[in-house]
Amino acid sequence: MALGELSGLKLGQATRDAFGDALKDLGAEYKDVVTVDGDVGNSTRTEPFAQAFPDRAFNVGIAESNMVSVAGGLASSGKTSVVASFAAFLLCNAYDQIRMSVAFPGLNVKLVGSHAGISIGEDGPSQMGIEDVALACSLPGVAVIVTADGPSTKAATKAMLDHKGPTYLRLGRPKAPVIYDADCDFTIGKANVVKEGKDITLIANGLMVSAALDAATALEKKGHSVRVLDMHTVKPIDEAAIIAAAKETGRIVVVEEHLAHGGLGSVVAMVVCKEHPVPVSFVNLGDTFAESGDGDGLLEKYGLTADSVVNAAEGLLS
Amino acid sequence: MALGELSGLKLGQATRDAFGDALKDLGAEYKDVVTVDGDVGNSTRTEPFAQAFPDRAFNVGIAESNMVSVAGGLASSGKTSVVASFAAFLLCNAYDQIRMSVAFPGLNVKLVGSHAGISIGEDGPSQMGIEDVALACSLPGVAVIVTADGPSTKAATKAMLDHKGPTYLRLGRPKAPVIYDADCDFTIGKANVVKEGKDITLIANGLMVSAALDAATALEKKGHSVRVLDMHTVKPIDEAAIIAAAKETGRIVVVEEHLAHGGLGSVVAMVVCKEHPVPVSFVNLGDTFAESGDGDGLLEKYGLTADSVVNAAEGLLS
Amino acid sequence: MHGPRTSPTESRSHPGTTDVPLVEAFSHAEQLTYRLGRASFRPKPVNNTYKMDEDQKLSIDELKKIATTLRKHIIEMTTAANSGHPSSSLSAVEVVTALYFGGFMNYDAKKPDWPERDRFVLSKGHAVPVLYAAMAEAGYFGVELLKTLRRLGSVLEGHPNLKRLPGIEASTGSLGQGLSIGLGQALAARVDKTKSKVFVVIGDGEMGEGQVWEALAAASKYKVGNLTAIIDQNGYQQTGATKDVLDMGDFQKKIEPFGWHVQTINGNSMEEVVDALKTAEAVTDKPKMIVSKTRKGYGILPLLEEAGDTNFHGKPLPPAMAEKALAMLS
Amino acid sequence: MHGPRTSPTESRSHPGTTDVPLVEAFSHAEQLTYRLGRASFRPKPVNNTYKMDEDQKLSIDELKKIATTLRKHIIEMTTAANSGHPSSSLSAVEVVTALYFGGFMNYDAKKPDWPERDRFVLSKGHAVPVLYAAMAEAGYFGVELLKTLRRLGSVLEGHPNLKRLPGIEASTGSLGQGLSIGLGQALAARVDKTKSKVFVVIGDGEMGEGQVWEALAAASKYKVGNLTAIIDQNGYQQTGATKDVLDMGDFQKKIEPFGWHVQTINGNSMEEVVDALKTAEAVTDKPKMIVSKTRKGYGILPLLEEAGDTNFHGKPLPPAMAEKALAMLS
Ligand SMILES: Cc1ncc(C[n+]2csc(CCOP(=O)(O)OP(=O)(O)O)c2C)c(N)n1
Ligand SMILES: Cc1ncc(C[n+]2csc(CCOP(=O)(O)OP(=O)(O)O)c2C)c(N)n1
Ligand SMILES: [Mg+2]
Ligand SMILES: [Mg+2]
Repeated sequence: MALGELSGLKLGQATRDAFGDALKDLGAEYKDVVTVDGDVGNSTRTEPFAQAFPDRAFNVGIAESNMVSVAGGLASSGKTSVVASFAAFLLCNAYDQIRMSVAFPGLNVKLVGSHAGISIGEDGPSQMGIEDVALACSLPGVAVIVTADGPSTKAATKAMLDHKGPTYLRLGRPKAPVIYDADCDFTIGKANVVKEGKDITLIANGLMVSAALDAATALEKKGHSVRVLDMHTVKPIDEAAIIAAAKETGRIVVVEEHLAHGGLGSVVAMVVCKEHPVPVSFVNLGDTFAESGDGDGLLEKYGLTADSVVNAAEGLLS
Repeated sequence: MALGELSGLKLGQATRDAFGDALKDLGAEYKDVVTVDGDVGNSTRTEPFAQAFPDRAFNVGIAESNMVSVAGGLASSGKTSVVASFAAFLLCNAYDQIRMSVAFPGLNVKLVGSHAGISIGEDGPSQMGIEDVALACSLPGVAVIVTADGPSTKAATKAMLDHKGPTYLRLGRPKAPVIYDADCDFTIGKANVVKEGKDITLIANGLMVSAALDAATALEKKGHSVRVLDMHTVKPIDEAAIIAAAKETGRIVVVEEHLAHGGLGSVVAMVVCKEHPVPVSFVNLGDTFAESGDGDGLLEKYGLTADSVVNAAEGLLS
Repeated sequence: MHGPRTSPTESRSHPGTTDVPLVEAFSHAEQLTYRLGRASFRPKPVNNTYKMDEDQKLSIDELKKIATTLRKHIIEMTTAANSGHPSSSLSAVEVVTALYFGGFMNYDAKKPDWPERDRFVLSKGHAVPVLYAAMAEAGYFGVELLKTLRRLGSVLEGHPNLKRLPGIEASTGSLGQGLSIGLGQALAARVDKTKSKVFVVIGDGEMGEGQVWEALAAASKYKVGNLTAIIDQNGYQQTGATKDVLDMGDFQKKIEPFGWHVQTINGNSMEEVVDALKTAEAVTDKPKMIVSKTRKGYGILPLLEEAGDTNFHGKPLPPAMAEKALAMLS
Repeated sequence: MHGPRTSPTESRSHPGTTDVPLVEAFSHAEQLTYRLGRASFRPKPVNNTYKMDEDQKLSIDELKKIATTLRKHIIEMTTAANSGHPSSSLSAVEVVTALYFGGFMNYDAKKPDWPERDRFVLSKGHAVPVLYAAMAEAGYFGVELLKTLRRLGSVLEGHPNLKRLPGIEASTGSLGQGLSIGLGQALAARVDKTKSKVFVVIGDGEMGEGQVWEALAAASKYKVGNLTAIIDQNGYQQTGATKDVLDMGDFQKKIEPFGWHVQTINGNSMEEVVDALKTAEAVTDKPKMIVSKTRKGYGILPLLEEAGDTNFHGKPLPPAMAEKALAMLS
């Protein structure tokens, strides 16, 4: 069964497409915005912006380190730099440049990583961003956003441009089930309760919000009342929403298309241990690279499915 | 008061010095070992090895990306590559090379990062590895080791060379208080109980083991029984030791010279939430870069002291 | 005429991936090799190093036939996978053919871990279909395996994975790292005092990665005479012509000052490729670069022109177009 | 003769660092400036751009005097800090002096955020003492602040920190990034249609970083005529002579093919530095490189020879040696 089907969601835009559309649409109004690309603008979807505003778009070729520091230089001269590549190449291949040319000076650079997660499919591990959230959160002062669907990505794109300071936006390649209305709000740092419930809370972001909603549907059928939180901002984390979940539902499952280490799960765990210890289960990629294959098959094989979430939840509920 | 003084420890070698001595001493026996440096061998202390075995030592200049992939190439041809730089430059500046040239193929490369933490002092944030543990743990299959003193670093260096597969060893710049005997054992993945206790457990690694011991001494004076765990391996984590601490002492403080995100604290939190939820407090750098200054002054200013640990512990004990 | 049977077992296991059903399925399949009427393409051991007998060496015409076979494999497997980078693979066919079948590389497809083998590193990892095609023809595994390209469970991943497929010498896919890896392998041969040589193929767009220039400088420092790099200068990168995206211009002028021996050739001419590799073979006191000027999609250019996209980056030929392409190559 | 009073307030606050006691202590101190008998060194606004009047321009002799002053500051502040990189700073003194005081850079020390200013990026950030010395003499802050170098709380960190010290244009210290940052600033000036120019100083060891070569290629693509880079070729890097560690040889031969205008000069000759900067100023259709051949520790070479270490990398002069050095410079 396709992601989101069980909970009645329809497939919509990929988050990278929604970002690309929003960026282009905002381009005229946000005159300080420039883009810096590393030969993958047709994949990250900065291309429409670049075509509309060629004087504000720079493609420096396959050279991610230079790409990021150029973006930092532009930002230090007052520009709002949007620098985009595959999440894996942006975060992994230009990490020190993000650290020193962007995060340490606290410049207004918007880091955008597409092709996050294993759902990109056939290209395989070299192109999959599975550690990007851990890396982005390890940069002091950088806000980290992982959106679930097209509408919220559009809103997040605007919120990101309005936010002063460095941010990271994680985007996916495949079409995503639509969860939010077209005119939805987006507040950095404020989790969305996409479903209320009182026995257990599923905390997810990205594509996994749909998996969590499917799991919730399945669990409700079995008589459990399930809360689903879209924790679209990993940093700064919405501690209040987590504490409320711990106190009010007593059990938490965290679901993400990311390695176990340094992802949303680890952030939630620290908040829970510090503020209100309750049992938490984690559904994620663990500590492994994936492989080539079709996106759905990979999610299945590596356990990033509604079924896994249901199992984890039932483990806590029993 | 100097680190370790309260608990009667004497200053010994810096962990980087102990590593350098051990590497050179093991060089004759471990004939497959080669070193790859990026113009900082006199800082990381690979220099003695390079002088003793010039044909097996390569200094590729200030070019960390090349440095790491060269080490990967050597390892793919059967060498045990030891590649060393400042933690910040090794992990941040060559992350993608570690990911693709080392971790993904699972090659036998020993990544060694010196100058970790803020205790390096005057050189300031650009040279401080404060995110290296988060980054290293985000590499599937890489073992991550953070040693506390000279003797255990020597033993860890040997254990690392004996271990098949990629590993990361984190080293400090300042002299470290001596905790272990000269002939101590070191087992990757097995935490050491450096002090028994039953009211609370302090889990630490690196220089912070000494801070934890000082804190334990202070807390014992106030009538608390305190366990101190040297969690020298962050990955694979010693789940059993953490679960025992949670069950037997009911409270945990995690202390590390690292950002909050993705460090030892986050790993402990996930284990605790999953296996046996109890209150945990965290003493770390939080989410900030530090600054220039003397090492002791910086540890003080950024709260990486025995006092901070005592406060955190008392918060849990009261 | 059958070549050697192969058994590409997973000697190196992959964390999290315990099943490799597609490999098993084909491990005992007949090996078709290159169908040229030669008995086997396995170089024989001579004085503890593997050398090809003179009478085993292939003529230029025979190499061209293999090249055509590889081109067909490339098109078939990417169209079957419905993804991949055929045009990037096609430009490099002559170079890869000459290396694997022209007697320039010593290897044993049945003993892929033979320590004294020569190494081939495909730094532009997305062009791996050309490498899989060559490996199949060389006897590393059965050609039937090719049609499992990019399928879940197959060892023929979208980019080369050293851990899962014996004979792959470097896990690439993140551009820029292959020359450094090759340099490490060249240095290992020096430490071990073996005669191993290393060959690295790099994309012209990939030359934008600074790491390649780091490796150029370091290779020169160590005067690695056993390292040969080939730039597949096909004039395009992902988002357009290299002259528009990042014009590196004349590679020879840029690389000679780095202390390399450099030749510039037409890399889609088998004659020129073989000549250049011979010339490079004779240079043993410094690293060697061959700037191989090629056309992206060489072999089916009229079809790409017809489709209005002479880059055709990262997309398979639709089935009908693939059929035309195969016909064109026959 | 007093220069402008300065008040280097923390306009950009640092997370986790709320106190800057050392700055406050010196913020109202007298500004000594460069003691040359000139009234002020603040270029005046002319037609909405800041230009120095002809009669304000300093002679070569005056520039040499400033250079000597900077050298003294470098030695004093690193010895006071008991850490830092005096030899790396000393080699670049002529270049930095000419840029800040020779009329090549438009800036206003009292308005460090003036958008149309020219930018100076010290890519080899460990040489920041030379920059702090120049900034103090130019009036960004009081010279008394120099002796707080590297002390806890001081804005004069061990490497330049854009966030804490107005007038610093890039946070460096991880080698290799400055040219890219400068390129971004040069492109921003193009987008904004301002006349801002950018100057970047790079170490010769630092040239090993591939990112610099990425930036060289990209700057050429964008033909940034407002970007000038200077390689401080002092012949040493951290672990030895560049010719032993990573010999880049002749930078001019390597960089010209990247499409840059390149000059090679004696960078410890104020005459040659000023001439080269004038020549570069006149080239406006492509990026410009000055290969500045210098001596690491220039100004106190006999003392380094006496100490048996002509690299003297990353260590301050012991007090007695510093005293000799200051005497030598007087
Ligand atoms: C580090 C990195 N950045 C970006 C990509 C995405 N990418 C894959 S192929 C390609 C273009 C490669 O161009 P070129 O090297 O000329 O090879 P060609 O396809 O033309 O043979 C890009 C940008 C990548 N794989 N790795
Ligand atoms: C990315 C990075 N790698 C290593 C270092 C450590 N380091 C500081 S200075 C230095 C040597 C610099 O040599 P060079 O560029 O020639 O400058 P010089 O000191 O000779 O002026 C090194 C290796 C660093 N700061 N950044
Ligand atoms: Mg190309
Ligand atoms: Mg130098």
